[in-house]
Amino acid sequence: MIDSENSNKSAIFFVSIILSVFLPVLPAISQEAVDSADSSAGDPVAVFVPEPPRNVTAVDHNYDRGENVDVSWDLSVDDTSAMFLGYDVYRRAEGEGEFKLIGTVPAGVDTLQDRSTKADTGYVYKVVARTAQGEAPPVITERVVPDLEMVNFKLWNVFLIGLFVSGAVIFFISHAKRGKKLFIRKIAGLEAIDDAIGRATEMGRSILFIPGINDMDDVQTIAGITILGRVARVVADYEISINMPVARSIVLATARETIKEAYASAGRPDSYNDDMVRYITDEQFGYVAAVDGIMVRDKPATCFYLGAFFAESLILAETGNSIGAIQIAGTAMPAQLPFFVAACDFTLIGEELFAASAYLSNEPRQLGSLKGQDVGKLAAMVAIALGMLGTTFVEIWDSSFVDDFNWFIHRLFSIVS
Amino acid sequence: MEEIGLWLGAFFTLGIISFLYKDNPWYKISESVFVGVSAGYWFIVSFWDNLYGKLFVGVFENQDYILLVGGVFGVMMLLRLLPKGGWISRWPLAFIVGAISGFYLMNYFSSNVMKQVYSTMLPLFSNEFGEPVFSASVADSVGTIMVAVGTFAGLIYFFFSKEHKGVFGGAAKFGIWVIMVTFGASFGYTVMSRMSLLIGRMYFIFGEWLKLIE
Amino acid sequence: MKRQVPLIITFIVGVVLIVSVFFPRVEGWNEDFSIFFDIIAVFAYFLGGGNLIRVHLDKVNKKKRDWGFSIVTLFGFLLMLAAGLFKLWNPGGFTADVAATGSLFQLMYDWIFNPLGATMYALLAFYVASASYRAFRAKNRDATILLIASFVILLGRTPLGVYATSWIPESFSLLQIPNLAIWIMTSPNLAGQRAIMIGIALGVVSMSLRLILGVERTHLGAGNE
Amino acid sequence: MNNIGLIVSLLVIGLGMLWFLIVALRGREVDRRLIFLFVGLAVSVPLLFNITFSEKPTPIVKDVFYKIENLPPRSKILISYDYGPSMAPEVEPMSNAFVRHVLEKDHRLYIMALWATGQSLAATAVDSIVRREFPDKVAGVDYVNIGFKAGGIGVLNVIISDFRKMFLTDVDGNDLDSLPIFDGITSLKDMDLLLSVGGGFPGVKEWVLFAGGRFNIPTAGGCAAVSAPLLYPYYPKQMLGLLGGIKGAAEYESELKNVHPKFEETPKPGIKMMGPQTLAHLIVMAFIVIGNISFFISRKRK
Repeated sequence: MIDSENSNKSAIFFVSIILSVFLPVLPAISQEAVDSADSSAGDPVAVFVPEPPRNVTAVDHNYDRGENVDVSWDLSVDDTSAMFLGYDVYRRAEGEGEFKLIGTVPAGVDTLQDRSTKADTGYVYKVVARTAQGEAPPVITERVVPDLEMVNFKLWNVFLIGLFVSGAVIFFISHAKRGKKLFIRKIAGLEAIDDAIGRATEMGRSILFIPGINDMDDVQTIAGITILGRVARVVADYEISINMPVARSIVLATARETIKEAYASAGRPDSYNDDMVRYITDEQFGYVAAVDGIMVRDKPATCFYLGAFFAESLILAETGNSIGAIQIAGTAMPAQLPFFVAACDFTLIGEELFAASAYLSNEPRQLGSLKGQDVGKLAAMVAIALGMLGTTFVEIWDSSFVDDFNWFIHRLFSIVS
Repeated sequence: MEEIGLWLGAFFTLGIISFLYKDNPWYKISESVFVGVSAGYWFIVSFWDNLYGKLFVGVFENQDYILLVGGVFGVMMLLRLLPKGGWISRWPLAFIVGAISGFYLMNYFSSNVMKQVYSTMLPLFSNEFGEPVFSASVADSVGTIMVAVGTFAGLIYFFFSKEHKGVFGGAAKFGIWVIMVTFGASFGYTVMSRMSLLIGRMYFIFGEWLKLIE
Repeated sequence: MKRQVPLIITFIVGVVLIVSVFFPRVEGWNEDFSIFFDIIAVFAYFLGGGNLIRVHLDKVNKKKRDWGFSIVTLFGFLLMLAAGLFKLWNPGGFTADVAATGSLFQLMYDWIFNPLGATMYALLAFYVASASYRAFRAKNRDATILLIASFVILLGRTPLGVYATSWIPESFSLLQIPNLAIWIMTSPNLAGQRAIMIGIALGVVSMSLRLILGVERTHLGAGNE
Repeated sequence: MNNIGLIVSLLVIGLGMLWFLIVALRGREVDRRLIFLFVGLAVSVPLLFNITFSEKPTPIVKDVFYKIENLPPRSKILISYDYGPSMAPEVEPMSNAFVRHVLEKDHRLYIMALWATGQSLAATAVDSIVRREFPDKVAGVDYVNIGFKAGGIGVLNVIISDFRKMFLTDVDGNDLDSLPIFDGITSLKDMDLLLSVGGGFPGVKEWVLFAGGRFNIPTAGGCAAVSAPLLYPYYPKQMLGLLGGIKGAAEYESELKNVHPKFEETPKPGIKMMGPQTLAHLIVMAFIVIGNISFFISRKRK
């Protein structure tokens, strides 16, 4: 078994991948191990000192900052005995006098990763096999000096898939630049924006815009602000005002800049004033309390909720509904989407929120990026299909091609550290 | 002392609940207090944790001068208060947006796309170890296939550049149904935990404040 | 020039952070960024706090509607600031933790902030009920599916659901409401969540690229040309 | 007096719902403020008058209960307190019910915690339940509390092979080797059942993945309602059973009460909290039905 391991490492690797996919199988395997252990339990042993593990090595873990060292060994010949407990791993750093225990693994495990080393420091490791009654003589490794690598080659798959998806998006952006108009399906929530603004104008009421309650360090907030730009551009043409209470100071600054610019580009810079956007409080429910108050007192005709929302989503949407406002919501918080869907007139579900500003801009380059996203989705579907076929056929067919293929498709989508 | 806290708590609890009937001065007082106090609270927390704890201690005690970059950007942010300084406050903003884009791109990419795709690659026949594949549990297989088909249909619904017509439109429609089941299920599931919150407040009113229940 | 510099900053910072993932020496840069962000956010607080004071002072000055409540807000805000900055009533004095037990700051949190926040949160119980009453109607096929799924889950969480279907024999036990509820949670629910999450991630990737490449620049107050 | 109040409130709720039904049959809508009122009533009335419902346990809860019920006496059962005060209202009823059941069946009880905050909650349980309700049980013989060790999954990885590597003494400072309850016990593999209470991290999932499921030790647990859906996929193969949220706790309490009438009088916070929960749920469902009736009738009219 050891020979085959050396001769074909990748085969072992992919077998372990398959095993990890067939999680339900694991208990059965360990059951076998327990059974075989039981059979030897009857041996009368007074003081049982196990044989030490062999070929103990410590090597620098590749492609990291030098903070990991992999210690591995061949199992002790007594490993399968019922009395056998496991292995203690000790470490001594350069300049330290004694070995310190850094970890223990149960019987049957032949590696341990030390995750607390420093780059360019020498370490020596010691592995001790143990039973309840005694310890085997320790085995000491050679000195290992973990180092800091330049490039993390283990992430080749992230790089590859990332390059493919980003490449698709960038390709369609630049492709569109050359003037080819792309078809984009209708998104109901966005089609409704003009009507909603028109309705506010007819009623002579304001528009309420909530960009979520997260700060600018959430890409959902940025998405909300970009939609704000488009909405403000339309609103600027009418004699109505945007009312935008915000929960974050940086959002306050950004939103003002955005609306101001939108009014300027609509040729009505004088209609803009700073009071359209005001800061309330950073506190989630304090903010909601105030916005609820604003809603019932000002009775806006249209409410936009576009950004990152948490539990307050339903409080806002229900209050908005009670004043008879048209409500257009959008968020990428999966837990809050059900509430918006239930209580609002239109909801942009997840991806649609990010697509919204591109859609509204109607600019070829922006629309091109949506096409790029679709290529990503197609690729994800193909990958899932191939992966499912792979794992299924691996069970039915005994073919090295199927094995290799299945290993590859899984490796492509797993993040190895 | 404890009593003061109890009565204040009860006053504000009922003040907020009174909003359910309609907007009224009691709610307005509660709201105004809440806004003022909470804005002050977060300002103070951020002041001691970030301005003092991170910037001041970091620069003056730990000599971590790189933090000054953050400080400089912070000051640029404030320059918008000057009549002519508005344009420079876009720099910290550009910095934030750039960093967030880069960070989110990689993060979502690896943790959402790759991980979700990986965990959907399940075998069509889930089998028990050692038994022939086709004696697998039917329910498990149906479940796996349902997850895969549902995921596919859901993704098809999100396609933007292809018109939802014909077979493709049918798949997209099935996708939105799956998504609706998801929403309905999460909604139904959350009702219970939302009720617990109200039970907690009612317990405060009837138990701790009015001492009507044990 | 004024327009170009921010776009260049966004581009460089974005690309650097993407690439940094592949280089162990700099893979921690995104943590540094979040510290920078926290520091920028504190400075920005002066904008937000200033705006809060200005808006409410203005209301009081001009005797606008509800101006009396603005005084309450200002008072609460300034009192909390004073309590926190000067650590009033803090048993440990000025060097102690700002939120030490017994300090005015902590008392105001426990007595005012906390019950207000908890009650606001608890309003959800009422809104969940009114939203289900109004929205869960078999208006069209989508709404019907939404209705059925949530009704099964709701039923599964009450004794009623257990009793109503406990007569179904074990061999069809999947049709018993509690089991059906579990199946919905683990199969179609999972599929929907996956589709939404993969979609969101691709949306983020594409949005981020638009921002980094400067295709999307509305947030910088710079309209697309 | 109490009874009159109860009857009146239930009458109000019952008649109110009936009136809503009539309103709906006429195709009209109910004012949302009345919905709010009835949700408030549905929560307050059971709380004030202590209304409870009998709970019929679901299979996923029964599997845990009858595992403990049917193990031979003196079996070794470990309960891990993996939660903190904020989660306690939801999951503490579960750990309490487990403790009572285990001791009542004369099993040996091993208490530990993977959460630092779980340690003091475990100590409270020993004081208020074990010592008070089971005065005959001897510490170190019938039960033991070995307390908390930091390290989460790391702790599991170690004690799966040897308790004594992590826990040298129990919380009172007694050497494990001096305790009869630890005679012949080296690791988790010697346990007959592992129970983890608490749905956070580390919690039931980690116990299943890194201890029970890996080495075929029966593992079950209880968790807050929000984390239950994430755990269902492990049932029944890797996880024996699960108590999800207050409902799971209530089901377990009621089965415990039915099988062991001794516990008729012990506090049952799970069942008690299910009162308002259940009534509120029923009201929400009733409103959904009423909403649909009025919708169909008004559409027919058009």
